[in-house]
Amino acid sequence: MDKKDNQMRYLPLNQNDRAAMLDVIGVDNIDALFHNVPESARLKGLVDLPQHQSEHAVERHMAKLSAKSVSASSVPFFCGAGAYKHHIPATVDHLIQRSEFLTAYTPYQPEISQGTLQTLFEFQTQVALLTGMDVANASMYDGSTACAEAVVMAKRVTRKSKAILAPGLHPHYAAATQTLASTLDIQIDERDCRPGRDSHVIDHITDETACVVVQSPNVFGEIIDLAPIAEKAHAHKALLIAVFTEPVALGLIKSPGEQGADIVVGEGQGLGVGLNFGGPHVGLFACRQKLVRQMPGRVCGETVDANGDRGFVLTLSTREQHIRREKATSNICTNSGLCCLAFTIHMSLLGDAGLKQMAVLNHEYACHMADIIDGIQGAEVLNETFFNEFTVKLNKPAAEVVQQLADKGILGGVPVSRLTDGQDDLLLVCVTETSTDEDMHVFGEALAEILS
Amino acid sequence: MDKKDNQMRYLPLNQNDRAAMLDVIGVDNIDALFHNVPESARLKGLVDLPQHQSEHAVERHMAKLSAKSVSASSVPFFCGAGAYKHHIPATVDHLIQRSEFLTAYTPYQPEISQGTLQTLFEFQTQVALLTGMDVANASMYDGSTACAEAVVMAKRVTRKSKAILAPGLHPHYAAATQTLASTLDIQIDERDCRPGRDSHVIDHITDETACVVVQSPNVFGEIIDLAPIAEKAHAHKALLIAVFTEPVALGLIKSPGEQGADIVVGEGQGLGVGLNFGGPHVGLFACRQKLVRQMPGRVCGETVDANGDRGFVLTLSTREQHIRREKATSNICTNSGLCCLAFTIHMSLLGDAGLKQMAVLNHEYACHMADIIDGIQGAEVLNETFFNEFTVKLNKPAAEVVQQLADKGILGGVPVSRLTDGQDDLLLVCVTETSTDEDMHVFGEALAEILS
Amino acid sequence: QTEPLIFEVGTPRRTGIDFPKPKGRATRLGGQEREGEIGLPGLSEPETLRHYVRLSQKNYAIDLGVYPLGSCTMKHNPRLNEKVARMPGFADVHPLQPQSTVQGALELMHELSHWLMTLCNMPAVALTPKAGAHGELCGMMAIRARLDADGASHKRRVLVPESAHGTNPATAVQCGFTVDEIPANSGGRVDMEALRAKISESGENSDIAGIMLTNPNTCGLFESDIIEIADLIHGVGGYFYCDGANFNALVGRVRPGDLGVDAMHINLHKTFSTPHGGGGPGSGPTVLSDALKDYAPLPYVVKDGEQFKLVETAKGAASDSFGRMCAFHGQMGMYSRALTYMMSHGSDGLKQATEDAVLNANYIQASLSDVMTPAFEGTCMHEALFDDRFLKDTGVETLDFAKAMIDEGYHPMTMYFPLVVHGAMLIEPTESESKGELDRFISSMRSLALRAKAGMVESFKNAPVYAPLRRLDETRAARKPILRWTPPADEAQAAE
Amino acid sequence: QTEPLIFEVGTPRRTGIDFPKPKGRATRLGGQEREGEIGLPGLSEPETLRHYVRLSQKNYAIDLGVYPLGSCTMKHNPRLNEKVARMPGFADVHPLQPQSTVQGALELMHELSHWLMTLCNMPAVALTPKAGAHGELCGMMAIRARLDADGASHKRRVLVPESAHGTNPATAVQCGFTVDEIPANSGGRVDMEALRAKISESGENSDIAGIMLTNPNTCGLFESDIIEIADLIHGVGGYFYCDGANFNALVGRVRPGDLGVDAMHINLHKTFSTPHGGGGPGSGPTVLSDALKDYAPLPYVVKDGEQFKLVETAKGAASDSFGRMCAFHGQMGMYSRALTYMMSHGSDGLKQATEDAVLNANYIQASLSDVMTPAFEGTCMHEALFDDRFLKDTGVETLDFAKAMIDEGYHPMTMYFPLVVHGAMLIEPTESESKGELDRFISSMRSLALRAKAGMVESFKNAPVYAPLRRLDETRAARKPILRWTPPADEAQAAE
Repeated sequence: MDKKDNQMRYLPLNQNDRAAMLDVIGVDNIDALFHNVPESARLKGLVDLPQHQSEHAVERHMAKLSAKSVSASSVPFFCGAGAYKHHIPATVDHLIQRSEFLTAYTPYQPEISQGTLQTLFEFQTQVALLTGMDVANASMYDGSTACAEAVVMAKRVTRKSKAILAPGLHPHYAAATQTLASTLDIQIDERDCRPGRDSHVIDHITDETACVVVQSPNVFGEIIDLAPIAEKAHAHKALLIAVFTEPVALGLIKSPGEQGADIVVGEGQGLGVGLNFGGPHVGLFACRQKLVRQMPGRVCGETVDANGDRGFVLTLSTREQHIRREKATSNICTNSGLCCLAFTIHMSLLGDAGLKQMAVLNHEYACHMADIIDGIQGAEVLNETFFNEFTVKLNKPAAEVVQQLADKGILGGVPVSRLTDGQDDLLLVCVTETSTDEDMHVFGEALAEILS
Repeated sequence: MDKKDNQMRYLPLNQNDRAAMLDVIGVDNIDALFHNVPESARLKGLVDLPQHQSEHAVERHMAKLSAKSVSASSVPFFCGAGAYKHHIPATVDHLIQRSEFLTAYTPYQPEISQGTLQTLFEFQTQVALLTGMDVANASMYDGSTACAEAVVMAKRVTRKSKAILAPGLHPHYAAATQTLASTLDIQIDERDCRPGRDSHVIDHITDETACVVVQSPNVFGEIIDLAPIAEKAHAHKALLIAVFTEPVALGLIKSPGEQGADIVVGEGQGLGVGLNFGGPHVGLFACRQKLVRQMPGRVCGETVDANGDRGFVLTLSTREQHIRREKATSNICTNSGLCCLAFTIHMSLLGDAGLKQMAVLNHEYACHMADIIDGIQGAEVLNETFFNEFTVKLNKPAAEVVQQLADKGILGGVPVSRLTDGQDDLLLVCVTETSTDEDMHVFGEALAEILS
Repeated sequence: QTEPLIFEVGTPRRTGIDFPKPKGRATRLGGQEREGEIGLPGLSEPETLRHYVRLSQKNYAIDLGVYPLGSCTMKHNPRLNEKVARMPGFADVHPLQPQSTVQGALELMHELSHWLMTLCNMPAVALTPKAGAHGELCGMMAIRARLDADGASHKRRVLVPESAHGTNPATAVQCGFTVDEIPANSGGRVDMEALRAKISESGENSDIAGIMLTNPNTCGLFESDIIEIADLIHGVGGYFYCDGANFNALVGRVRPGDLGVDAMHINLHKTFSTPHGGGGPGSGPTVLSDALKDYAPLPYVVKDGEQFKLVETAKGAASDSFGRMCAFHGQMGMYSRALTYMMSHGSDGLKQATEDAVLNANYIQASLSDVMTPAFEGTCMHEALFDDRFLKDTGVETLDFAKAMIDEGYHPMTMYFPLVVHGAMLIEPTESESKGELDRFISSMRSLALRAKAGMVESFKNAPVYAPLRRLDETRAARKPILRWTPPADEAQAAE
Repeated sequence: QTEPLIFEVGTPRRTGIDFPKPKGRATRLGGQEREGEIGLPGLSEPETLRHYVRLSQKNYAIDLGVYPLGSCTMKHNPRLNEKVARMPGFADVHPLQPQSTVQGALELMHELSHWLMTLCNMPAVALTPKAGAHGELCGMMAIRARLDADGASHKRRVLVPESAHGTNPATAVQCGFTVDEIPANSGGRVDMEALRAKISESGENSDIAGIMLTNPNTCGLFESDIIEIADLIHGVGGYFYCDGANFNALVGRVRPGDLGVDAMHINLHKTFSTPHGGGGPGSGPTVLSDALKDYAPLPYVVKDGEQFKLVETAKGAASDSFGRMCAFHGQMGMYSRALTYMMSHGSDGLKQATEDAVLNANYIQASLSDVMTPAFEGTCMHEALFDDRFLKDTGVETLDFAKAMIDEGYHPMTMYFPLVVHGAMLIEPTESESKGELDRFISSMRSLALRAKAGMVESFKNAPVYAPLRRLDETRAARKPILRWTPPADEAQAAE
């Protein structure tokens, strides 16, 4: 052991410690602890990667990489389509970085995990209130996987295996659902992902339908009246799964629960969680009380301790894999803990009044932007209804326009062609409370110039 | 009270609360609580300033202001002269933001302040070890005010009132000392702030001298042999006050304590604390055991609690103003708490080995830069000795050169003319472990071009 | 001190966030406006902040002490990772921005892939899976896709050792496979006789799709016959899925690609230290062998000259992809943290971390074997497994023992897992503990074991006492689940 | 649980920070190399992190609960402030960069000045002072410089009310003044008779340099005769220094400039919410009247067309400056926080905050006056002062009462200050507490008061029980001070 002390800053042992410990174990060297590894698989020397580096060097490298991307806050920004840029209060990020939240495991030991557990209980309540449902779980990976799990759950509940995905469901959600369904003998109806067609799903519901999945506001920004769809679905003993990708919308529009949805799934990223280039985000999952034992994912419940004091625990684990193994409701065990904490803190800061005000501002600014765009030759807003995102028909391919806008330092929305084939002339434009009048003006000017 | 609820997010009371509370107090309105304010001074309406703004709006405004300055990390950077750019580990900033440290007051209630108190005790020990002194206080505002207080303390200790400030003392430290001395009948010898003259202070020490103040490395970067100065000072019953502005230097050069200093003061900013455009920084103050009761500022001491367990308290408060009032050793009560915490965490992370390595790197890189500069026509490194900063004599006014470098996106050091009159051709260049080979190369090339 | 629920302290119409006043422009909601209250409580910012700070102090965390939860790998979470993850070029970029504007983010993903593939000696990695179980799904989907492509759709049986994590069988089923359990031998490893028998019984046209095996396994033991197992499975046209939950015992010393693995997920949040965050988010990139790599899910990054490109649709080279697993590209926030962690360690540091993790576990096992009962003989890998024989006739059960650890200031170890061991106690110290901390931990465990044997049952049954709450009634919670707050009846009325 | 000192757990040669290997270049240290060890302990990063996280949990903080420390103004510290203070254009700029490269930082200082001057109705503000006491020094230095400039160097006596903070007389002395105490009247305010007498006695060529007065004063009362006081002082050629420690009771409702103030420091860390950080850093910008503004310390910012300039030397317009108070421009990190806080509130929010602070204090006073004894009659401003009459004959003293508050989950109020009241208890709730929190606090205080009166002395004398430590022996600490760790004798030997 004549190696110098390894100076890697995260490793507390030094060579003296190691020698003393090997001695206690009764082996001569560290290799002895790897004696069960087949000789042929024992790596000689180091893998072909750089050796350890100082924090400063790593930070500098990462900062250089970071600088090679254009961050949303540095330019006029109008992208949505499933990920939304909102202002996140500084309090949120501060709190989720507290050691006690950040570096705790899943709260399997409730006596020393009440911090996490109570926030989960509050989170579940907030999600239930927001969606208008009875109960919610402690979060899923993201909205798309929540959607896929909801379809699988509908099969368990209804014992039927046909699923209808509405034309306005986010194409990535449809794809993720298709992937999971493909191995589980769930048949998904062909769908034609275009604006203005969601109400047609009513015509496809039959007695064989397990569920119909409708997003509102949908991927084109349209607000869908779910009530008649729910009515028809229920008449055929099918479930209505309502989907949303923008939680802020629920501050202003009717909750899916009010409109008869049986399961509500959605993306919570818009509250508390940054864009993160697509992840981590936080999937929300809520349903009617009677379906609770078929719900996937972790749930937290109220109970009492040995003194009779209120406390919280993870519960209904008989649905989960570590008990049920191959009979589990889902293979999911990790939730999106820290994102779910961020979501619940943001919601607590907002409260009823704040969330509504935030939603109103989003809508107002979007209306203003829609008016500007409607005044531009070569651009037409297709939506009759929308919340903070709408579809614009352009006289040029949207992807090209977006690239030209990017060259001018504007991130001007998401081309529909990025999500699904065809409809190259459609552009999705999203406006939030972070968009300034100046941003909108600059965008309008640039768009007019490009389209002219 | 028909005002709408004030929505300012930091204020928990609403109008109902306010009305109920006024009722309990037994007054009709809030104005009644201000009845002792003379009529003429009661402001009608609001002061002429903008009304409350959202977090997002304030953050955007501040981000715009921030973007108007060139940050040190964004360019090749060589400024020192009393404030040093080092890499601060992410752990430091994370920890000082913990609520329990950030939002606690001065630890007057030791039973619920052991977190702050123990870190102060550890800080004091670290400072004593680093400076080679017996004891240290719990920090001062900054190095310059610590220096001024040390001179005042020397008067108290020696009951003499002449102070000699060495030529290499940072001119701002000298000025701050002069300001405080001016009202306290302390006479300060004229000094000629130039390189290469610090050893001459020996000739000026007489029996009337209260103290001699010597900085090492001095403002020109020169390392001063303090031992002969200490010897002469002690022969005349004067104190040697040793000053440093770069704590990292003490990782590599002899401690002032070893060389006979009686009081050591310095700036701690280089460890744990960012540049902050000059503040907050953290003043370090250490002295010999026998002088401890004349030391200004807070100190933390060890004791036991009612169970006999070890604990820490603020102590020796009989020196302080809230007990001594006009007889206090100083009017200082606030220390630089959070900066002092940052310093002590950075020191703990470094340890003996880390601090030495850091210091060696600083010195090596600086030697490399000095070699590059010495190879440039029109530039000459004056120092025989230095740690991480040295003085360069240029063939043009340094301030002009620095401005030209800035125009090229290089922050190329501090002109001596920024600190003191005359010597316009001198430039102070500082190199730390954050300087890359590329930075140094770019700087050298640009300097050569400008001087040619 | 109990902390009330936000619903119990908030008042309507307060908010902790200010917005500019709406201007009252016309709406385009098509009559779908929400009416009435949502029911969310209103709190000011200081009230909200305090609520969560207080709650946080009711949590134990790796930053507070030893967290020896076996199979969970609670190691140091460097704050540099957090800082990097928040850099605007990673945290503040939209997944559907033009690719020319996210080159740095794509480059990071590409670099991460390189590190993972090199550490595993595997030719491909799918980054998208959002957690370990999602990675399992990814691997098993790829296997299924490959089987289907080869016309081997009859291969639907997956072998799973009985000691496996519950997610393994759950995943297999979710991919439409059936599960067949393989027993363990007395040494805690796969019973090779049984395995060979199953394989040969499956015959010429074997229905075996593959095996899902954790290595080191959940008993903390390296599967010494792993290469033979891989050969056997490959011999019947099946594929070898390795559960990478314990990859932290191998990094830098053993490469899964050298063991015959076809697919393995890597828990970035365990092995590479992205924080657990009280339950996630995780990230489960899945390395794939040559046989499977064409079936990787979308999207993925490729380097094209100096440019990085995102392959998003199943066309051209990607036409064999089994599809999309989630909306976007996976867990960027975990990628940046994991790469930061790996670069910080480097090849030397990663290897040293592995060795230290294994050393620490063996040190604990060796130091406790005279008072507790190791489940198996010999050295372990990164976790030490004990059973409850040492508690026999003491009246103290594994659960009690675990709860008593709380009063000693520690998080309990994993208990009752793996199921193959009676009253299992699985201790994983990780490489992040110093010898001093381990010695204190060992001494606490010894004194607990001795106390149990001395018949001091009471203190175990009452434990924990020094915790925010006493033991919680989990049965009650499950029997009549209360999963959300509801307003008290009178309050609900008062609100009309 | 006790947390050892880092010196007790560290091992030599470990480090929590990695550096590239030195290349062994020649040194230019002139033979001044340090030899031997410094004596600092070595810890890895995870050990260090855990040490401080554990220690932090031994602190009480405003983020955890009510912190009613009178005169200290423990209000909500918004996290936005922290975020802004860390923006690179403020945190990562050097004080001696070319001014063209720090225009944003200078603009922020200029904006802050505008807000402070407007709130105070004063024509100038010196930003540099680094704390309240430093601000006092600034104001008194300016007064002295003005007096000297006017040839009034005989004016060296400063009047200070006996209720003043100790820093006031200490500052006056540090500026070379003598201190003359003015008594308080029975209402807790300046005894005007005594003041008038002192002033008229000082005669034609009065030696009175000025007065240092806190307003609202340290009893939490507005000095209702303040305008007359200012006039009296001005009448003898003196200046009025106002201690701004309690400015938070006036912001947006009363402007010091309208009261005749010549100089007043503003504690940004109290009034404008930059956090206290366990003892600082503070920031004490000092507003100055027309009479004093030319004497302001260096450096300061001026706007010159569209450019911001830093005046750094005593030339030209700055030639009357009394000099430099510290190395650089003051506490930029506090400026950015304070301005963020002020802009967030705006003129309406700042006024509301002031009103809420005063309302909260009066609510506490009113709610407790039947069980405790308010020191003075009538309403108070932002803090409620009680004396210990209600504890008479109970055996419980102010100190005991304060320590018992800890067991109730609160930080104690300020005790034994101001000195003019026997057994003073000074309670400042600030505007950051909700009515709910105040009601809980009041109810705790009531029950303590009733417990004291009921003779339950024991629980007070033993308090605190629910704290990381029991009562500490402060006498022992002061008698034989142990101000640093020293290695145990045997260890010191072992290290040779």
